[in-house]
Amino acid sequence: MTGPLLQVRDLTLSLPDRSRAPLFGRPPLVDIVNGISLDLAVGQSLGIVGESGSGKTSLGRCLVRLYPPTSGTIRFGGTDITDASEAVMRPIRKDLQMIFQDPQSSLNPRRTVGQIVAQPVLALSVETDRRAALKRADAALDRAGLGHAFAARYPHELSGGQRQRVGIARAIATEPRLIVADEIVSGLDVSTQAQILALLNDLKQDMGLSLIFISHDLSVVRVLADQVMVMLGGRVVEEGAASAVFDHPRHAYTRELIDAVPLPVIDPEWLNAEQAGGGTKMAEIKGQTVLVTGTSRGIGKVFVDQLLAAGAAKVYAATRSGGGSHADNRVVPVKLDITSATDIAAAARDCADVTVLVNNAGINHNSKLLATDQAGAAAAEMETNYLGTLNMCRAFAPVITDNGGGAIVNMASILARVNLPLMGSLCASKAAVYSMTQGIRAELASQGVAVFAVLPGAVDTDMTKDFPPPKAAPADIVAEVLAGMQAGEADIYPGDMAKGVSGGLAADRPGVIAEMAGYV
Amino acid sequence: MNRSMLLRRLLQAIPTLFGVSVVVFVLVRVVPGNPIAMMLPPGATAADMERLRVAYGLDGSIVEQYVIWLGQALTGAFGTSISLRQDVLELVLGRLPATLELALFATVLAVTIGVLATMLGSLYRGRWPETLIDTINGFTLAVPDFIWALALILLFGVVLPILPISGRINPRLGTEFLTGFYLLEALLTGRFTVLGDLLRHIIMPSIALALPLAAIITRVLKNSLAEAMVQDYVMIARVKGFSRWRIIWQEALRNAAIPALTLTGVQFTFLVGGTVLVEKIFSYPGIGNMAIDAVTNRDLPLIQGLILCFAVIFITVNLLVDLSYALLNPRLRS
Amino acid sequence: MTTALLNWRILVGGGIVALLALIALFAPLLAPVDPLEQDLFLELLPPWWQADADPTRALGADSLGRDVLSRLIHAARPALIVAVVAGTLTMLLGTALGLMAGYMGGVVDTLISRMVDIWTSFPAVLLAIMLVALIGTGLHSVIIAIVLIDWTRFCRVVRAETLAQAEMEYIDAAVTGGLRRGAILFREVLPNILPLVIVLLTLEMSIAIIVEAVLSFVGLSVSSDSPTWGGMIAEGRQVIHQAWWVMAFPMGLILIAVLALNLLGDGLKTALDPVLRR
Amino acid sequence: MSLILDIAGLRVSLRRGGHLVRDVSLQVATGQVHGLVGESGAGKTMIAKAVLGILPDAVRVSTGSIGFKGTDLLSLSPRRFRALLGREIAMIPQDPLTGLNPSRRIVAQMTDTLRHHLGQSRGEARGNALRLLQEVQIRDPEKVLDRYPHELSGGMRQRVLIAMAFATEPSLIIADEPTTALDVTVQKQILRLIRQMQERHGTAVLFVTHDLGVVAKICHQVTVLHTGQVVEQGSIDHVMSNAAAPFTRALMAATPRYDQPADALHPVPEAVHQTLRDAARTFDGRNP
Repeated sequence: MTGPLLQVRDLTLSLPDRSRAPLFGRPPLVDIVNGISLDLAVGQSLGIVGESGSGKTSLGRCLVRLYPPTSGTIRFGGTDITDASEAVMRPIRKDLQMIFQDPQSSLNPRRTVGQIVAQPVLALSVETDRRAALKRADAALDRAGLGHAFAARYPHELSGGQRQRVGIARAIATEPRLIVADEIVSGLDVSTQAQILALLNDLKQDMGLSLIFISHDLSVVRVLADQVMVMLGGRVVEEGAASAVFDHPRHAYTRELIDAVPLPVIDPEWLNAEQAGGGTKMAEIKGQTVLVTGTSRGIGKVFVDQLLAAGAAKVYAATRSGGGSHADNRVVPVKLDITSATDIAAAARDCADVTVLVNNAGINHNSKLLATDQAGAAAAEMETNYLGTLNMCRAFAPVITDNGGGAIVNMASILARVNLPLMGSLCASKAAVYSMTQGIRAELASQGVAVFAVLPGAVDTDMTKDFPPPKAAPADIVAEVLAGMQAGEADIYPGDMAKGVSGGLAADRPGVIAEMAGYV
Repeated sequence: MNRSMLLRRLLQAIPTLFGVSVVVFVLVRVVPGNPIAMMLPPGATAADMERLRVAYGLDGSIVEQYVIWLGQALTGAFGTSISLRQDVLELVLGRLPATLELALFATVLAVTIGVLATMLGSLYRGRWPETLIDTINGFTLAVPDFIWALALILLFGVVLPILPISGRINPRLGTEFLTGFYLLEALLTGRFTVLGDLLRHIIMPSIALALPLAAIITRVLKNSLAEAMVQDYVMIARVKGFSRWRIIWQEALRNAAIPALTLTGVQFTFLVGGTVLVEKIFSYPGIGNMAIDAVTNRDLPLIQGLILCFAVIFITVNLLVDLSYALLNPRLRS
Repeated sequence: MTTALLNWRILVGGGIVALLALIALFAPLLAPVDPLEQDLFLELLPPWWQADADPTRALGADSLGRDVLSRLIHAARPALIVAVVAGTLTMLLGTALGLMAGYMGGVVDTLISRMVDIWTSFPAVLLAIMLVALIGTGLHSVIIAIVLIDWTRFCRVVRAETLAQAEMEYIDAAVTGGLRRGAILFREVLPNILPLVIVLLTLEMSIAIIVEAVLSFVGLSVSSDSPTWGGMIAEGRQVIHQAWWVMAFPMGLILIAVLALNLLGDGLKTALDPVLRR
Repeated sequence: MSLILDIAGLRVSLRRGGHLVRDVSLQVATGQVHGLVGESGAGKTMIAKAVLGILPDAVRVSTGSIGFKGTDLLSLSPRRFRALLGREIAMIPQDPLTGLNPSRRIVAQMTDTLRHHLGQSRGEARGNALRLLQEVQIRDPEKVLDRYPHELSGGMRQRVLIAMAFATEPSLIIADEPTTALDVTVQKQILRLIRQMQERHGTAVLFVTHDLGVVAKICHQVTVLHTGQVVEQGSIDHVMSNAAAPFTRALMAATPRYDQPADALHPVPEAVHQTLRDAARTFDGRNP
């Protein structure tokens, strides 16, 4: 036979949510597992990690057909077992076994260990003779490191680790090709856990077993898995070779998970370190409802187009004057002057489905700080750039939280980090935006709202026509922002200039400033 | 768990009521004998009978008959009692207050005894008073109200004759009552001699009914209290430096009361069922006593009226228990 | 310590039950006189320890002058027959329905659960009296009435326990181990429920004894001349002020039988639990 | 830095014979987090319960002393001991789901120590509870106060429990596996919060856990236990970098790490366990 031992395509499991059952009719369905695909070759082992509620256990149970999948396909050894009846499944089960989570409840208290291990051997007709089956059970018990002397005992006479060995013996007794092991070491002490992991590793090698190892504990998964799949909310967020995923995680959530594991190493920074991106993760733009301010021109306009291209469900395109139209009917024009409290309140009310807020609107007046303040330029910059953005965040943070979380993107500028002559008050307002963004990130960290600060260098728009080159194209800047959001970069420095400055900030501050000043 | 769940529970009572009515209908119809015959006075002619058959739709199919019967039952038209020659509904409603009074009195007694025994047992946990309470409780749990009633009569009616062994009130007092709730009325109108006599009559039957229920309350409440006492939040309360009494009262009892209440509700229906026999034994003029007489006299109209009455009480009590469960449990309230 | 305790309960409870069974079995041999023999000269004769007692009538005589002891012994027969037969049949019916409801779920469960709801909406005693009144008196009727009414007790408990067992992972292990549904129900679930059912059976037997007594008390059990404990109580109730013993002895016997069965049940509960057993 | 908790020669025994904790001594000073590490049955929870005076009925302290700010807790009358509990000594439990009473509002559970021990009025105590909830970074604390526990997430409940423990500004907090039941990402937040609160209030913490990783991140001092005996004691640096006891070293080698491949994992050799079990037996032989 060629091809993978187990092939899963678009597997979805939906279960009725009884807590939200209406008075009449059926309760609504919730997707517990959503569009999972995987291939597992002979002898390979796959680790599935995720936190509680990620759907990893349900997925495992679907794979051994304890739960019937709602849609998708499962092929095992070339046979489609998605909708196979128990009669069809029975000969397959000999090759497809499971080790269960709770060694207490997975062993029938009224049967001896020998009977428990011999049960699948008999029922799956590996042996038809009772005596032969019990003999095979003894061998499996020996192999599981328990010794066949335990065959006559009852489960309640065993310790937790011993019970889990019985579970392993039962699973290997039919000499299967694939074992699904669900959280099998979570309740055990470290020294017992290490023994069980070592045992599984040996069995894997000796028997040429394929293994699907489900756990919430990344370190445990690392011990056994060649391949790793990280799950969140029923979906896969990242998958790949174990070494690649653990050493170079690509997805922000994976990084967050890894960073949260306390290694037995002293690291005084660990506790205080921002959580990977401090809650800044934005799985995807697809399906989000986004409000972008300042969309009449420049970066704002580009944001709208790229968000649509990235699959946003709806984009509120806010302009100071309102109106405007767009070819795409997902775009909803909004009148919103961010210096107007009534406008903001109205927007928060009308756009109650927003999950992502992009605070792009801003102004700049080039003026010397100590010279006469032309038409209150300093105050106006502060009012729009800082207070406007802050008030938008205030108004929309509860909206986004109520919608189950999302993101806020505040457009600051690299000027927040480096001051330029002639632009002192603009720099001050951008620095205020940047500091404020750091502040609300901490406040929103636990509420599923990712907060990003964007610090671009000079962008080639009509607002910066006075700036000397090099200026980055708006489309590149926005593309980098969207990529940065999905990669979980809390502070996004789009464009070479910004990166250069941020990279230089740490190293050679005076040099950078000199270089920057050269631009002006 | 939410309001719609409660509403669903309310709606569930409808099919149950429907099922109850079907069972009663079938019971009455399968009786050997003619249902028309029991509606007519003795000496009616065959023609009278045929007229009634048509009038009551008894010549139609069984489903038609059921629909007609249900319509009558819903309007309270259960016909005339054969043995007592009075309207069934009037008879039942006339006797119902006596039974309700007895059942409620017994329930209050049972809850009081049960809670007291529980508190006492929990206070002296692991010492001899707890063992004593457990032993007595084990005994009480096994003995049915029927035996208690007879034992009480033997004890306080014969060996130590201090209480009347039958009836609800001494007829020689000659008091008139406006309602059927004698006890309540006597209390409200301040007729204390009458009240005393009523209490002397009600005490034995209500104790007989209360003891098995009290035993069950004690066991469930004590178990759930013991369960609550090992929860983390109780440990925290101990670590907060509170006294044992305060912990039992403030932390544990309320959570322990929830399972106890559910069970008390179910058992209360048993208590109501128990009135049938206890009323008979004490010749107490309630619907239970009446029901046994109706059965012995094969008074079918009266039987169906009484049985439906009991069923309605049972279903109502179960609903009330579910509602009060929701009141006690914040998970259901929000 | 636990072992000693459980032995004590099973020994005492079981011993008394066995003794009662023997008495019932050998009633004609044990009874000193014919239980139906009336002797008006002995009317309301007091038991042996009182003055003017008759040594041949150890427990006195009733209002018709029949020997109380002999009647008690003979009355053990209907009581124990009802206990064993009605108890067992109730157990079989209720357990089967409870297993079906709990394990099959869906429509079957809804149907059976609703039936239990309807059944428990009637006062059991009244229903029993009515049933017997409708189908006629006699031991058969008593047994039928008990089975038809009390199956819900087993059904409810077995259903709940089946549901609890179905949650256990060993059921999933049996599925992945290739066991068929029927095999899982009978080979995995049932053995775990059985101890509970056996304990309930002892309880049901004591209830059956009480129901039989209640029915004969109301005059609806076996024909009125053959002795029953309930019938004797009813007769005693009539002469309670003159001869309390006529009622007290059958009451005491019922009490002893009921307590013994409960004690046996308690003992079995611990003895049959593999975790508590050790 | 003054000594808050001074446990000396503590021996906890079953009433029917046999020891669970075998002559353990340890000290916790102001502002220090002292980790008590071991596997199940090592006696760590028994030590915590002995300090809190909530040992199970079948278990008692047979010898030794538990010094708290200079007084031996074991010598106090129950009444005086209760006056200390909840005011000077508090605890954070393992399971946030059962640590809060399901039928009482958060405000009632948070204010009862303030009112009972500090005699605060209802309004005053509510104000303090509100401030505490803000301190543990609960959003919308005003609303949360009037909620029931089941309306909060697991992480929020653990925050409430932490706020509750710090309410009366105790000198000592016993944390019994406070993050074991939580997801890793929540665990990190909670650990950080405990550390922040503990530093801000200068509280001494006895931190019971089975997880060496958690110990490495939050503790200043560590005591490693096995069969009720101290196998290693010292500063976190010492224990993590050059542990002397074979058991500590074996435990480190047996802890899986995502940053190391599978072959770096070595189960604890049975001989290591056996040596310590033998030592326990010898101890029992000398002290029946």
